[in-house]
Amino acid sequence: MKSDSSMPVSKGKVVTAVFLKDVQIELRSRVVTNQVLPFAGLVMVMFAFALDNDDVLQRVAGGLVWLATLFSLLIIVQRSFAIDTADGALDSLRVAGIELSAVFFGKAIALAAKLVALEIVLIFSALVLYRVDVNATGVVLLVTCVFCATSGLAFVGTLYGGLTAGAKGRETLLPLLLLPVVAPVLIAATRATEAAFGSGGAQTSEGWAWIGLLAVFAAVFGVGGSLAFGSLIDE
Amino acid sequence: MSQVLQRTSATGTRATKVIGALAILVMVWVVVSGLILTPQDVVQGESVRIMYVHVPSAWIAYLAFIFTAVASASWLISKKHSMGFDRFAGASAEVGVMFMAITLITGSLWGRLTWGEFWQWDPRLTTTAFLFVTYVGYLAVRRLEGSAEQRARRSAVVAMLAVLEIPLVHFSVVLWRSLHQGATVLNPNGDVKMDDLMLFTLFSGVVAFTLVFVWLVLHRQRTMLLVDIANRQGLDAAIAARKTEGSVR
Amino acid sequence: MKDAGFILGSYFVTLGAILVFAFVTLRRAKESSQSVDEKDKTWL
Amino acid sequence: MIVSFSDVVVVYDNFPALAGATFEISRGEIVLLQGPNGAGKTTLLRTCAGLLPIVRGSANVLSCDLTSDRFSVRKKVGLLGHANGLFHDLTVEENMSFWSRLIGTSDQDVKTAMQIMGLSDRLCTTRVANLSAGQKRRCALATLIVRRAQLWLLDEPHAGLDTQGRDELDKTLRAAREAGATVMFASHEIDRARNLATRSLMVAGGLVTES
Repeated sequence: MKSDSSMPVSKGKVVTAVFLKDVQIELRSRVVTNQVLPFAGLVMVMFAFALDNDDVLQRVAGGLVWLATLFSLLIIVQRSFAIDTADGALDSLRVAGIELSAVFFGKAIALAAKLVALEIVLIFSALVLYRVDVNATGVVLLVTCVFCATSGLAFVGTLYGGLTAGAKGRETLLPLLLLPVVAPVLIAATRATEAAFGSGGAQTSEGWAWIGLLAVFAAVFGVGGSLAFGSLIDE
Repeated sequence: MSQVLQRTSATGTRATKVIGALAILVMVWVVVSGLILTPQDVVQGESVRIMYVHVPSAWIAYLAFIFTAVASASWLISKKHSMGFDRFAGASAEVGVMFMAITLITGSLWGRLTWGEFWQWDPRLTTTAFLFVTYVGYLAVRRLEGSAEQRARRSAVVAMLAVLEIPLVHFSVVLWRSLHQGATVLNPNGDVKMDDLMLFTLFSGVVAFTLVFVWLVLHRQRTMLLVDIANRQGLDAAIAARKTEGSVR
Repeated sequence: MKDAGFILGSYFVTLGAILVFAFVTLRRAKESSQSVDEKDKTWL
Repeated sequence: MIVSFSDVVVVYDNFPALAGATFEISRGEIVLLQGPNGAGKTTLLRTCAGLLPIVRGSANVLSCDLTSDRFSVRKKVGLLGHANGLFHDLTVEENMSFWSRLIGTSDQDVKTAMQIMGLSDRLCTTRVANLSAGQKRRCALATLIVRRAQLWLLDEPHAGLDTQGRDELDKTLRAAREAGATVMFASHEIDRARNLATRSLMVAGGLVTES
C-alpha cells in the first residue's frame, strides 16, 4: 500500500458528502417522519384543544406553525449530532483533516431539508385544522418566508448543535441557548406567515418587511457559523 | 465595605479601595437624593424615583455585555490568546447578568405603578428579557467542561453571536410592536419632565453604577485568576503524583 | 410617600443584589487566595 | 523523526493524563504501546493525531509542531480509537463510500480495502448496526486503510477481532510499513503484538519509557 496522500478534495464535495450522509441516514431511520413529525402535529392539535376557539386559532395559526417548528428543530438538531457522536464519527471527521466549515454547510443543508419537509406538513395541517385561506400572492410570500426562515434556523441550529455536541447536559443546554437566539425568526416568520394567511385582516404586502429581517438573520448566522463551527467542535 | 476590603486583601488594592469608597459615597447620594431630595414628577408622581436605579442599571448591563464582546473579540484576535481577556469577558458578563436582573425587576415594579401592570410587551422590555436569557446561556456555556482554552474559545464565539443578537432582537421586536400596537402605552422614560436636580441624580446614578461595575469586575476577574493559579499549582502536584504512579510500576 | 413599598422595594432589590454579589465575590477571593503565593498576585 | 515528544503534558480537566511524556519514533517503525489501563495510551495516540491540546512541553509529529498547530497533522495520520467512527444506520458500503468521498480515494481502493478486511459482498449491504463487534472493527479498519496515512495510530486494534481478522490486520500493518508508513498501536494481546512490533514502549502514569 502506498503512503502518498490522496488528491485534495474540493469543499463542495465535502458539503455534498456530509449532506447526502445525513439525508441517507434520515431516509433509513425515518426518525423525522416517524417521530418528529407526529410530535409537531400533536403540538398543533394540542393547541387546538387548549385554545378551543375557531377565531382564535385562525388568528394565531401562523405562530403555532413556527412554534411547532422551533420545538421540532431542537429535537432534530440533537438527533443530527447524536448520530455523529454515537460512535465517534465526529472525532473521525476531525482527524480526517477536512475543512470543518464544509461539514457545517453539509449538515445545515440536510437540517434545512428536514425542516422544509416538516414545515410543509405543518402549514397544510394549519390550513386544514385552523381553516386558514391563502391567495396566490400569499403563496409567493409564504414560500419565500419558509426559505429564508429555514435557512436561518438551519444555520443557527447546526452552530449551537455543534457547540453542545458531546457536552454533558446538552439536552437542557441546547434549548436554553437556541430559543432566545431564534426569537427574531419566530417573530418575523410568524408575522410574514400571518400576512400570507391574512390573519386578523393583515395584508400580504405587510409581510415583505419581515422577509428582509429573516434574510439578514440567515446571512449573519451562515457567515458566523462557517467561521466558528470548526473551532466549536474541536477540543 | 472598606473594612471588608482590609480583612480580605486577596483581590483588593488601593485602587479598588478608592473605587469602592467612591462607589459607596455616590451611591449614598443617589439614594438620599433619589428618595428624598428630588421632587415628584408631574405625570408619574413618586414612582419616578425608581428611575434613578432602573435606568443606570440598564445602561450598565448593556455596557457590560458590550465589554464582554470586546474582551471576547480581543481574545479571538490576539495571537497569544491571553486568558486575561477571557476572564474579563466572563466577569463582565456575570456582573451584566446581575444588572440586567435588577433592570427587569425594578422595571416591572415601575411598570406596575405607571402602567398598572408588571409586564408590557414593550420593545425595550422584551429585548431586555431576551438578552437576559441569552447571557444566562452564555454563563452556562462557560461552565461546560473542557480545557481552559476550549472554554475560552467557545464562550468567546457565543459572546460575539450574542452581541450580534442585540440589534436583531431589538429591531424585530420594534417592528413587531409598531405593526400591531399603536404607541398607546405610557413610555416610562419619555414623559418625565426633568429638572436639574433630577438630571443630576440620574447622572450620579450612572456614575455610581459604573463605579460598582468596575469594582465588581476587577474583583471577580482577580478571583477567577486566583482559581486558575490554584488549579495550575494543583496541576504541578497532580503531575508529580502521576509520575510517581508511573515509576512505582 | 405614595407607593412607598414599590419604590423602596426597587432600591432594596438593587442595593441588595449588588451587596450580595460583592460579598460572595470577596468570600470566594479570600478562600482561593490562601493557596496562592503573594508573588503570583500580579495586581498587588 | 516521525514523532518526537519532549516532556509533553496533556490534561483532562485538571487530571494530567500525560505527565511529561518524552520519546521518539523514526520512520518505518511499528511501535507497541504497553501499559496498564489508565496509563495514558489512548491520550498519547489522540495527542499524536492532533486532537488534544498540549499544556506543557513540545511535540512534533510528521514535521508538524503540535503546540502551535494541531490541524495540519490530521491529514497525514489515521486514527482508530476505541470507537469505530461508523454510522450505524448506514450499510458497510455506504460508510466506506462516505469516508472515501471525504478524502478523495478511488472506488478501486475502497474495494481492495474491503477485500483485505474480509468484508464480503453480503456484508457490504448490511447495516452497521446489525454487524457483530468484530465485523464493525473490520469495517473501521477498512476505512482506515483507504486513508493511506503516513502515521497509523491504533488503539486496541486487535480487540474484538477473530484470529483470522487479527492475522489480516497484522499483514496489513506490515504492508503499510513496507510502503513507508509508521505505526503506533496499543494492545493487550502481548504475544501477538510483540511479534508484530519492531519496538515497544512502556506507558505508565502518564510517562513513556523504553522496554
